[in-house]
Amino acid sequence: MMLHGLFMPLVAPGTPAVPLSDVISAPQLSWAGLILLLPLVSLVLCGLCAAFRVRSKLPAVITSAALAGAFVTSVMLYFSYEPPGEVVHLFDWINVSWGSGAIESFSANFSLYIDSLSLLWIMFVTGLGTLITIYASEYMEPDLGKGYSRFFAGVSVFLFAMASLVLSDNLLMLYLGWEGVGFASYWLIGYYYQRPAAVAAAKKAFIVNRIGDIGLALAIYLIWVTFGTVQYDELTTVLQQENWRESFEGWTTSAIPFLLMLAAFGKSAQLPLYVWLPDAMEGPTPVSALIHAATMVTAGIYLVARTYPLFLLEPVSLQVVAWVGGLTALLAATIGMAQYDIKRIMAYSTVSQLGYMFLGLGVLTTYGAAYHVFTHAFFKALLFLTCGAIMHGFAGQLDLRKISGLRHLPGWRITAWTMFIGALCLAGFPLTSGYLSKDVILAETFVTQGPGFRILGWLAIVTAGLTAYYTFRVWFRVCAGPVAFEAGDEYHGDEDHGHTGGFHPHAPRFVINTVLIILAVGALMAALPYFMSNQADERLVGGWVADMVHDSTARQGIPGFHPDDVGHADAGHSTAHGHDDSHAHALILGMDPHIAMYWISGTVGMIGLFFAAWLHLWKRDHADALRRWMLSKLWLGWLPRAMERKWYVDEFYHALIRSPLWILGHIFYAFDRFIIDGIFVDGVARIPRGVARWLQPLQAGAVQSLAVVMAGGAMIILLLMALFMQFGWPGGTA
Amino acid sequence: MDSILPYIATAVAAIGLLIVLSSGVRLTRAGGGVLGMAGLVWLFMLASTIPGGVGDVTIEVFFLIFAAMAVSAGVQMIRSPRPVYSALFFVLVVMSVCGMLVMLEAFFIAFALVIVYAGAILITYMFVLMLAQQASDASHQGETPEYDRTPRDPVAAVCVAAIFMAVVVNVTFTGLNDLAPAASDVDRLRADAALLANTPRGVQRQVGEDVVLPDSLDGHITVQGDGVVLHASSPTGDALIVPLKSPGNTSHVGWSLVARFPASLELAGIILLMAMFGAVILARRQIDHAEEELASAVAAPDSSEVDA
Amino acid sequence: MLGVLLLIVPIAAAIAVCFVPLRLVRGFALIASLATTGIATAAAIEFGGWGIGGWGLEFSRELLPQFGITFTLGADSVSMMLVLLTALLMPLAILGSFTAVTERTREYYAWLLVLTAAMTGVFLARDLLVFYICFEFTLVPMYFLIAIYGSTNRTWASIKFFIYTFLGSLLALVGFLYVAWASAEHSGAWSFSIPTLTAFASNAMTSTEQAWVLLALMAGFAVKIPLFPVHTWLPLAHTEAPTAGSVILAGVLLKLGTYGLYRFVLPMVPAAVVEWAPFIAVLSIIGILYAALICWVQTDVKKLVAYSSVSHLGFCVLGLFALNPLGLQGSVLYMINHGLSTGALFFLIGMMYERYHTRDMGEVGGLAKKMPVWSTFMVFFVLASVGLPGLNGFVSEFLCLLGAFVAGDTGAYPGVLGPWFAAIAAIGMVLAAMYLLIMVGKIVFGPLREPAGDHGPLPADLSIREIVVLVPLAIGCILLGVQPDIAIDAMSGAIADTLAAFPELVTNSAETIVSAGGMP
Amino acid sequence: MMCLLASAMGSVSLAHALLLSGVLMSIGLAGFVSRRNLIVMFLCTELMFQAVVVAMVAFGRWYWDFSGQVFVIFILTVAAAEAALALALVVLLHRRRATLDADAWTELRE
Repeated sequence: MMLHGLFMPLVAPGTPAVPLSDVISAPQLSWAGLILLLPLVSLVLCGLCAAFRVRSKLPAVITSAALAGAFVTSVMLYFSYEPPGEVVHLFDWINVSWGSGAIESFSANFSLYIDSLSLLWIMFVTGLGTLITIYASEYMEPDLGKGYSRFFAGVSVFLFAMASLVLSDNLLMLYLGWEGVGFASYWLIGYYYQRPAAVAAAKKAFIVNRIGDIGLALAIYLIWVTFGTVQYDELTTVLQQENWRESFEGWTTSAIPFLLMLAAFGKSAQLPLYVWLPDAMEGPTPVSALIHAATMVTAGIYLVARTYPLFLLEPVSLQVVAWVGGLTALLAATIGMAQYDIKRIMAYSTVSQLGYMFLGLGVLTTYGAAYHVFTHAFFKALLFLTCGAIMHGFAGQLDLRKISGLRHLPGWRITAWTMFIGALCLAGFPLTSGYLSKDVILAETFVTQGPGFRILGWLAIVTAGLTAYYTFRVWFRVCAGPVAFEAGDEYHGDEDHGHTGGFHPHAPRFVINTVLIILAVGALMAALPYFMSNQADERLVGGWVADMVHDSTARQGIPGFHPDDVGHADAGHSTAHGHDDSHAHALILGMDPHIAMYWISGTVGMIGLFFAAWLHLWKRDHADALRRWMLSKLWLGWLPRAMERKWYVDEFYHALIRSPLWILGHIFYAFDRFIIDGIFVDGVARIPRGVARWLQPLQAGAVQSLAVVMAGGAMIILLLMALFMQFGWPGGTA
Repeated sequence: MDSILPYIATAVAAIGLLIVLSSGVRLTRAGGGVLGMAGLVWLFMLASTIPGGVGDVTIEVFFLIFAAMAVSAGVQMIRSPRPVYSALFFVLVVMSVCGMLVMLEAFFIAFALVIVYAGAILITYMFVLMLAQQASDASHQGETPEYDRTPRDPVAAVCVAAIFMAVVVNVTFTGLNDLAPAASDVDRLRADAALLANTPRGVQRQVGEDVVLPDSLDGHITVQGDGVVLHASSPTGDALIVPLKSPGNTSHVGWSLVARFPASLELAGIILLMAMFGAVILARRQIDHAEEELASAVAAPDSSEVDA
Repeated sequence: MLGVLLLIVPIAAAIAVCFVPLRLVRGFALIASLATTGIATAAAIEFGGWGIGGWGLEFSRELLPQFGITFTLGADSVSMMLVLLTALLMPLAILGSFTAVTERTREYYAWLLVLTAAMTGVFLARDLLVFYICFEFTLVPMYFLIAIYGSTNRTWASIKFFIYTFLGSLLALVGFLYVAWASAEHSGAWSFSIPTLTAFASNAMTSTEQAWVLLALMAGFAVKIPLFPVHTWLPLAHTEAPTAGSVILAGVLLKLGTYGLYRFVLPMVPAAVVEWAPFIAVLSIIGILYAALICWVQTDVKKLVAYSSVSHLGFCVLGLFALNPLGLQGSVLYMINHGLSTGALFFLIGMMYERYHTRDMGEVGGLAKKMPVWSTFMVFFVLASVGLPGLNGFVSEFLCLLGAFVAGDTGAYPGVLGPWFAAIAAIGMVLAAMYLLIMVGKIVFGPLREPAGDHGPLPADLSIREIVVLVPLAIGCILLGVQPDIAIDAMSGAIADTLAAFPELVTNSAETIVSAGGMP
Repeated sequence: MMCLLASAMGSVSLAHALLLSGVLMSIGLAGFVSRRNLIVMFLCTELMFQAVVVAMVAFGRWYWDFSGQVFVIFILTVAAAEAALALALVVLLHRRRATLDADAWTELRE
């Protein structure tokens, strides 16, 4: 009962509580389907290119054009968008109905649900997708005529799936996109299919994601059972009814958020299921940037934000989300500190930042989470693309110990400095976009009441320091310092640079540089929305992103948005879980947390930066000395070792899940062959055979045997007849 | 028969037979023979409770002698590892059976059996046996081959035989009581009369030319007392009653054969003919000529390889 | 009349194939099967039962009136769909065997055509004996296809296949005859008409009788499907069968079992079904997981796909015994989808086998380098099989699981399963991804590994003919993945008919059963 | 001793003849099954013929019907024919395998 009030605000104050689809039927918006269609067209064209063995950059042009078209469409959609949201029906998909009752039909169609949240996501997805495709057109050059078309077809598939994930109006189509991006990820991670590591990583990504997908599937079942629909608008309607809770049993509403969480954790690489993401770096770098940093991995955040009301029904679930997010952030940061592969460091930092986002969701700031998604998309894509440029230029070299002083090399300046901008954002240097978005989350952690949220907050702050350290560890090592480099594995001294005896890195050219610059600008500009004024509701703070979250299901987590305002809150809400309106007793160092966090996180970031500079710029030998010293001490030695080995999580999974199942598979197979088939089936089959063997001598073809059988049989019959005639037939009729 | 004793006797005899067949030790074999004989004797003693005995003690004694001979010779025949001995024992069996047939007043058959079996068929067997053994065992002459020494599955054999014997015992002990009564002396005389009535020329020969037979003998030959008489007339027309002799076994058999089973008789002849043909064709030495051999044989008749 | 033509044309063609000149045999068989497909299409157009239930394409002729045996044909929309599936697969199977079978071709194509007729007969039969005769007669051509054209261990495989399934269907025959006998006792006249017997059995038989009949029918159909403990003939038969044999075995023959469940078990013995559904569902779930784990450790590709059939059909049975339209729709769709995707996988493996003469994943690998087109198709159909949304497998798997999940809870058709059934079965989805992707990872991706020896006259990658074989299946996969509504709408009436007996039955027993096993 | 036995047995009857016939038949049967020599096997069948002869004649005497004896003649015929053919076959087989062992001709075995 007490939670009913939470759902009224989903419709703007004053509007009657009716499903969106009744209010808006938007056939005039059906051109929004272009966002889905264009990547598909691009997929088909790329497929044709592959079939006809096109050796030019045509696939890249097609894909870039298609994605740019999709981006333009999204932006147009944004400008023609009016709150609170619209449903654009494209075509029917699955409709099963067997009656007219409430739950006697199951319906999931290809329909787009356009509200601000999906617009926010689709815009940066298509925008970044376009940029990264353009980048890839140069990056993938060595594969021209080989896998070039395949690569861009994969990107098209990804964009299609991501768009349907984001824009779907029901959970089933979201599931389609969900698995679709998983498949695209499989496709693209396994792009270098001749490398066993890439194939294994692709497989791992798909399977781990599948585990999450089960959660999503079961959540969809439960949602349909509980609410009778899987469409967002109808779901909202049901949740607004006063008596729905009485109609259903209670355990389902508690289970739904946990299942959704499982799905989100799988896709967004959170603690139990994050292992696939670092391995996914086997894919081409643009893929890592697009899928495994900027867009796909934020699908989990999107899912939770999209189904936020369901999470609010079960407050414990959000606390779990917060803790898992916080711990993942810390864990991944510690692993990231000890890695040497710069792409892997970036991967762990992605995991870590995703942890922040979940922390934000868990502490009731969907705004913060969404904002962090937004900023992170830019700077992380930027960082990955610079890593990619380095990898590209140094023949696959990714070890930060083997490249140094990049900013002094001719042609690499843009790369180095754009990377610097990205690193600043990631490290949370004051007033950069990452700084602003992270602070929102950190502050809310202290503001929101929950079990151990204060500890969690301090852990998050420590993580921020670690982030600054490992980010600049990369930059100082790779871009600063004296010039030194070695070629990577892909360098075979071929005719390009082999004849001079030494290795010459080939610097990125115009396209890559342009994209890097655009992204760097974007990463810096991403700070701006924070300062923009609100349009939807002047009481909100948080600028444009808050606007974008406001019209959606995730509006509960916007600063300044108070359920009290619409008059439906009751006392239980804030004590159970949620904002403290006054922030009165959440002071840190005598300041309001939001203000305090500017100082604290800024300071912590600087400390991390300082350590990075000390160990990796000024006194690089100190870093090795520190490591040696730690390894020499028994009580400390485990730390770097465990960090370098990623806390043994892969080994743990291998020993605890994969191996037992594999052994079980062998046992089952043996059981199948020897017990079921061998003993039961063949055993039964052997009975007649055995009897026949036993009687076989009688029919061995020797004429006497036949005589024995014939005469014996006849005699027995005769004897029986005689006896019967003598003593009477059975039954006494004789 | 309410008693189970005949079956037990049969079983005892069967066990005796089994011992005889399967044992390699002479003494054990003898014991088995005695056991089997004892079983049979017991069985025969039990059977004597069945009514319907005929004949006198002499016949009984001879019957028993012949029976014992037949049975023991039969057992020896199937036991003996030497086929030639088997054949000889079979001759003994045939002789015993013929003796039995004499006891049963089937004289013609008895002699025919001796002649045909012991005289003709058995000789053929002996020929084949000797032929085969001479051909096959050239290397180890005089040694009985393995397949003659070891019987195959005597248990099954004796079991089947015992079951068969049990059936016979059952039928004998239960069924004979329901049998139509045996032919009496009058019946036999009537049979003689019927035969005589059908053979007017034989009767004529018996009674001589001075008795005029009626056109049809039907109703003129009747049984009177313990003989058959002919009601005829003298040439003078006086009614005569002439006693007639019994026509005898051979006549009876012959008449039955010719008058009652003429078609079967013909068939038997055909069977014999066919058997002769068959035997000739089968036993002829087979020469398989390949096509080209034939062709070359036709082309070059002096080729020596034709008989290869 | 079109129904009769569907039976006569293949049989006539099979006879004619025996007299056609040897070099024309392949073409003739293809044309004949295409003609059958054409007739099936015409029948589907003429068929009036789409969406509304009831029977179409009816044809009746008395055979033995004193025993009530009539030669009656007819189709509801589900059987029509399966007839269409058969008609789609057969020309492809024939086309796909052009190069694989080079000896005794006449016989081969004749058997394939006879098989077509038998399978169509099963789906079209409306008389129990016609059904049974056709059901059994499918064994004969399949037996010869395996025994003559199979690989090394073919004799044993064919004998096992034949005897195992034959034994099962004999038990089913006992069940059928019991129902017919009881019906004759009841009404005084023999009848083998399926609607009559169904109506009789579902209404007039006691629950004990129904349970026994259920047991007998399950014995026949479970072996054919195959359900968990009686599945062991399948891997062997699949491994040894020639490519077309495997395709038809997986594509259509296994569906005879599930079709039997749909046509007989569910409507005939509803009370017993309600009682035993949880048990059978547990068996199918065990089958799903068990077979999936076994797939994981296979090295023989064909055996892997064969075991995956066991796993997949577990979903199908689970959906059937959810006893609600969701599950049933899913299940029937599953029959079709499995026929398309697994059939295609067997084609692909056959094409690989033709080139490399091995099915061992240890010997062949990284074929994406050498056979890109083949690899593309392989990955595509594997994904369809894994249940990637947007392709066909997903819709049916989803509906089956949804049906099982909600059974016992909602709507007019409360079933007797529950969330736990679906939740555990859903693990099969992960395992399916696991083993199929491992397979793809081994044979499609990775460094190129080829066994030594020549690859015959075939091109390195797929020929046009082989692509033509695969493309219709791929189109079917996409079509049913994107527009499953066509099939769902078409079959809704028939499925409602089949489920007609259930709502009240289940509601009556729901209190006892659901509280025990359904919702926690 | 025989006289003693005979007196103990009472009188010779049809039963005794039939039993003797049965015993001979059984011995023949046992011999046919247990012997492996083709020729001895045929001899055993001849023994069984003898048993039948005894039974026929005994019954014929019981009813004073000579059909029994006529049949004995037929049996004789058949026995002669059989002996001729059988021996011809034996010669033939012996020529093929150079053995009289019946077990050498078990090609029907699996």
